[in-house]
Amino acid sequence: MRRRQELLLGALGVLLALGLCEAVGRAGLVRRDYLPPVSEVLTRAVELAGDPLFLDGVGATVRAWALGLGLACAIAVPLGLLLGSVPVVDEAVRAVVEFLRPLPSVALIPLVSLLLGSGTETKVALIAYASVWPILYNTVYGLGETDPLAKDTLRAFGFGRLSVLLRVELPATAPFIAAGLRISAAVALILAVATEILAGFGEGLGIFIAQAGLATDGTRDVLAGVVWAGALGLVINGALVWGERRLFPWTPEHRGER
Amino acid sequence: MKRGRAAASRGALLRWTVLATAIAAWQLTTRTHPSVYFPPPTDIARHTHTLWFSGPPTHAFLTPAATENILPSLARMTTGFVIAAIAGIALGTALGRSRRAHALCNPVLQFARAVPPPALVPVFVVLLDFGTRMQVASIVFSAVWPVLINTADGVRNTDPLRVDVAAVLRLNRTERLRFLFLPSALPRIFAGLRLSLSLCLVLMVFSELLPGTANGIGFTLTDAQSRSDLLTVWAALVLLGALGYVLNTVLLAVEKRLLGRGDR
Amino acid sequence: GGDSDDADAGDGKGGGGGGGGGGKGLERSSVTVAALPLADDAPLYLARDRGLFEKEGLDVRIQPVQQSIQALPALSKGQVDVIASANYVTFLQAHEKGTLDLRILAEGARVAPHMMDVLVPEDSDIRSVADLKGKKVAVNILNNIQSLTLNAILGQQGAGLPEYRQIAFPQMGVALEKGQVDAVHAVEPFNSAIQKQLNARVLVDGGSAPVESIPISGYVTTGDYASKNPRTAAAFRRAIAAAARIAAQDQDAVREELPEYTKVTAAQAESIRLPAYPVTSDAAELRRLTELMKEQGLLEKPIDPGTLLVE
Amino acid sequence: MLRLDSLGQGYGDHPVLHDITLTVPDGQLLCVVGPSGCGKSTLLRTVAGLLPVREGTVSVDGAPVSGVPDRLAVVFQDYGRSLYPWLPVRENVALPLRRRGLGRAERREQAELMLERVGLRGAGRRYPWQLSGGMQQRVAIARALVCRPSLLLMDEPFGSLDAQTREDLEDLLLEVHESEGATIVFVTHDIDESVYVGDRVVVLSAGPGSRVVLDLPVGLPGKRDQIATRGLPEFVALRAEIGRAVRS
Amino acid sequence: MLRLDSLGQGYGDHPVLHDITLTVPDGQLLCVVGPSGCGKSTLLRTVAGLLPVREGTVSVDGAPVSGVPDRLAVVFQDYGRSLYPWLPVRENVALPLRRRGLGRAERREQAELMLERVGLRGAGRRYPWQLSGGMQQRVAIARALVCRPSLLLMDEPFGSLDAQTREDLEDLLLEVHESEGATIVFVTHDIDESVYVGDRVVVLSAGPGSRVVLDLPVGLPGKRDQIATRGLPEFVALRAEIGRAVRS
Ligand SMILES: Nc1ncnc2c1ncn2[C@@H]1O[C@H](COP(=O)(O)OP(=O)(O)OP(=O)(O)O)[C@@H](O)[C@H]1O
Ligand SMILES: Nc1ncnc2c1ncn2[C@@H]1O[C@H](COP(=O)(O)OP(=O)(O)OP(=O)(O)O)[C@@H](O)[C@H]1O
Ligand SMILES: [Mg+2]
Ligand SMILES: [Mg+2]
Repeated sequence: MRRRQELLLGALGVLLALGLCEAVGRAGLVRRDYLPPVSEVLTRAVELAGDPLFLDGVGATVRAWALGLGLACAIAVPLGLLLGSVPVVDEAVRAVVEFLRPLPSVALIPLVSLLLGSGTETKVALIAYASVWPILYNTVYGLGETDPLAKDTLRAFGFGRLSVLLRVELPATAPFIAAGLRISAAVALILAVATEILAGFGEGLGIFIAQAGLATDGTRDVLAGVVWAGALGLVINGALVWGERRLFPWTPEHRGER
Repeated sequence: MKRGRAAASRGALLRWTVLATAIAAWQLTTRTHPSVYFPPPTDIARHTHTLWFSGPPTHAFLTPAATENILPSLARMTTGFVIAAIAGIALGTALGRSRRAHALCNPVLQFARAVPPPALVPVFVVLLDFGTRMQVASIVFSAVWPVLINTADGVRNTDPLRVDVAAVLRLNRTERLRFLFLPSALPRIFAGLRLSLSLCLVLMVFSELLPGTANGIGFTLTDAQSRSDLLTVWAALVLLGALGYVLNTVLLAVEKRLLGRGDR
Repeated sequence: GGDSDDADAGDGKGGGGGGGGGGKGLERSSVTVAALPLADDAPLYLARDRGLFEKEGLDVRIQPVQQSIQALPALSKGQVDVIASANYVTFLQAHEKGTLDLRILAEGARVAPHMMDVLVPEDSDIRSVADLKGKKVAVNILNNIQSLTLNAILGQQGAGLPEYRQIAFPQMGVALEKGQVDAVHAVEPFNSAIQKQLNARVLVDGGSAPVESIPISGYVTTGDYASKNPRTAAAFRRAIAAAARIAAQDQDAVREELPEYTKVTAAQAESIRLPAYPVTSDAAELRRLTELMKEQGLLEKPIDPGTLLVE
Repeated sequence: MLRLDSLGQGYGDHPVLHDITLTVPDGQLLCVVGPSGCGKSTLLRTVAGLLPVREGTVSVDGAPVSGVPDRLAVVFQDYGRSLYPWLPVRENVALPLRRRGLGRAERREQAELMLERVGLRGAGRRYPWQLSGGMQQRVAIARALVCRPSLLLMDEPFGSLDAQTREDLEDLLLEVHESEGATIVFVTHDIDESVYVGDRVVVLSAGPGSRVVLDLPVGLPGKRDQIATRGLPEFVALRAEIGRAVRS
Repeated sequence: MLRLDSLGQGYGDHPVLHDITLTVPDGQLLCVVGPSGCGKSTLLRTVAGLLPVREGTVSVDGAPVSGVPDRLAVVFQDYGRSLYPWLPVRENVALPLRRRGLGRAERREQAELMLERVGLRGAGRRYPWQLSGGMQQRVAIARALVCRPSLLLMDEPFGSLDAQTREDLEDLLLEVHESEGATIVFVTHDIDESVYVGDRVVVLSAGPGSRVVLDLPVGLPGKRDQIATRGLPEFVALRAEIGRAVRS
């Protein structure tokens, strides 16, 4: 009963939001060319589904997203485990890490392009760069939250530090890391599209949006692209939540569902 | 665990040694492989100094360029961060507590979360006036998510036994928040806040790309970029990094006060 | 027979074609061009579609970008060989700062009457350029070609300077309608569109004296590329020159081409004002620009454009 | 008055309690005894309104339980986790007093007083995780007693205490029960204890689907006394009877 | 052989143990009794190498303890938290066997066997949080016993069990002790239990700074038997002596 109800409520929420946007669009704040009502945007977004060229672009964006996010995971989880469990390393690199974190990709695009070329590599590197942090920080904080008694238990059985890390701290932290991954997934998607918009090269959803922005009445197409980005985010998040539910049935949040 | 003062200063020493080594390595590389795009740190430092910190002592050594660009940026960023933090914690708690609210809002929020802010410029322009309001709105729109998600997850994953205890103690809504859900989610909230803080700096730069902006660190940066003034670009990057470091240190201090109850 | 490729020109997409494929002694037959979807580089597309490149033995591949500066790293790295409709102001500044060793292969476009205009709302109090003083005027990028030329125009008419606001072309209409700025400096096709949608009034032609037909964009490459591939560069110049001749004589050819590679609709293409397409590159014309830039502080020291033109 | 009417309870498709009918008059101290895993804790959670009733009804003072009944207090079996680690012990204990509209100073005072009664004088400013297991358990007991509940549910509340402390707290409980007249459901696995503190002892059978196998009023003469009472022949007889029922 | 030499221990500026000297020969089952909060758990954590020694020395088989001794197993007082919620019960029990280099199937088999011995047949596939308190405690015991430790530390391991199960497990412990000959340190607050299972009982005084107030060998005749042994006059005498020491 619950799942159905949730879906219905979610649909209701979407309808409300759409209604609100439609009202704003029709309120006559500005000319329609400048902000078309949602219905037009949605129609356009649906039309785009039949455009193979557009779909290729979306494919390219999604590929860069997956590569970037995968790379971020591969870097962030081990690094987070290292930083969270060896305080010396944490101390040592903290200044450097905190220094690097706020650097905006907008500014990095030309520099990275110069090193990696104006292609997928740059996009992937920038995506990975931005989406490393949520996973990294959630990993580090998760390790800090692990029940000390749970760690002591394994130590008492003679397991070494690495075993404690992999068998207790990692599983105990995994749901938290997954939450970080969920944040990162959206960040990576945004970065994939935004990098395309700001770097202006190649193909992808962002390029579609950037080009649409050059037309005199391009807002409708820009927003149709936004709808696609948002829909991708929705689908990705749904998949991740589903995965979490299957992988972490023991967390308080999922216990009731068994 | 209370760490001794000695351990703390050893940590600081280590931290700065590593940073200094990294900078030295950078200096060396840029000297042996000169490139206009990657100027040596000494040049960047000199340029940063003349650009912003060579002002009169009466102005705390800030140049007019610094007061005109750094202060408004900081104001935007801080406002954005504070709003994002409050909104994120409030909304996150609501969604974490109420299954119904979560079900209702979740799809819309997940949709909004994935929307790339640069593509929203046309909407921002229509709905908001140029200037601070638009900039702060664009910062909040993207910086709120890490706090929101971590808070909601933290609240949802509160130990069920402790929730039962609160029910039995008949704590009311606000008491539950204050004594159970917020403290229990606090580590996660702080993870979110730290992410969101550096995101705010990044977004501050983005927000100063928005139409109608004429000052700010981000504006200086992008303007320098369009003028191929790489030294200024690097100076802005270094300033952002330093700001990020300082702000993060402040947040850590706050966190230590709130979470400082050692291991459990 | 052609010399073999210099391997150093980068292993990007541009490098590949190489070899003696041209048969005319070209160093390399394939050229990668980054191009903007603007009317400025219509000759490039004409040359491609009318086989002018083929005739020169060139295999030209066009990569669209949104802004010319976005292609700068790719040019430095050798991923593209040429940038078409590169904004001179931006690229001259890059040249001065040393981020790029600029060479101009050919001039691309010059300002033409009413291809960009300063627009004000129909009922605006601003009646003449003199009223612009201290008013908020939107330009696409601050401290670039638009403010440069408008300042020159106002200077000549003895009017005070406005306060510039950076607003991208697509948002200028909204900004003007919402009263966020007092005037916008819009380029085609936004120029026509805003006039039509808002009944906006043309205050002054952005291409009037003293900046009439001043060069605004061109086909640029690096010094390295130009010196290593002189014959390829020459072939490219010839093809562009031939295309520019067509464009200059036959505006309809351009108007037909525009909807193919820009977001300009066929209907808009019928009526918008096109830039001028110079058939030959002229250092003297370019000097007008560099001097103006120097005057307004966009360049720190004068540059002799003659040294940049590839002959 | 607490009434269970053919209560059935379980988790998922795992039945735990089956057809439990019990009436606990106001002011009675009912002890519940039974093998590990038979459903004692489940029973308490159901009465506390923390688990929705599956079958039958549970009513307090005539009204069916939906949600947590008024003036209830519970000592959970997993006392360690039930304390809030981010609050000092004193605040943990003072927490339920908020419902009573007391001022800050008074709350603190009552909390300290109750801590003293359970033998934790001076521990008020420490955090729960700085205490030993038995001390934590006493904090949980203090928290339950401090709010003067009219219905008190205790799940093996003295399980981690040494003999001496345990006896002291048994007597404290009896004293509080005497003076406040609360209805108490007291789960224990110590048969002696159940006879010593209880007005009545109920024995549950092993699960799944446990039922009441023995419902025994404890009619011991005189005031309870750790030495004298435990030596009474009635005490020994009751103890033996309950022991038999548990083992059966 | 386990030796404590004028061991002093504490947390921060809070002293707990003071000048404890004890020698536990190989294969002895030592019971430790003392008032709540006196430092029994602290003692076990120190022996397990989980708390650094403050003063004096702790040595196992002649070598001073630094880190966790070999072939150690511990049942923590807070058993609930020491089980891993993400592992089914069976995997929780099989976990220490990984150190022994057994194959997956064998680990699982041994775990199931041990679960059966503690009365949890069929619970192997459930998760710890689906079990009652006493069942969780038995899982923790099974996990400690399954790896055949040579040094076994148990902190009130039967605290949450009903009388019957408790007796069964006491006998299981004695049986395992007999057959494997492990050195066992067994903390309990049940004086009867300490006499019944122990070869020797040590009583600690109330803290802070507790010391050994009684060190008593338990020389009961014959094989232990729940009914016969507890009836022996020696049993009663020992129990009384220990009771006196605890209360003092
Ligand atoms: N959350 C749960 N999910 C599924 N089954 C559960 C859950 N909690 C308890 N059970 C099962 O319900 C039964 C009764 O559990 P309960 O905790 O009520 O026993 P108990 O009588 O309190 O035992 P003990 O004396 O060991 O504490 C047990 O078989 C247990 O496995
Ligand atoms: N993590 C800690 N930090 C500070 N003090 C602690 C900590 N753990 C225990 N203590 C203190 O040390 C003393 C001894 O605690 P310990 O847990 O060893 O007692 P115990 O003998 O096991 O008691 P119990 O029978 O109640 O379990 C107590 O006074 C307790 O408050
Ligand atoms: Mg129980
Ligand atoms: Mg203890």
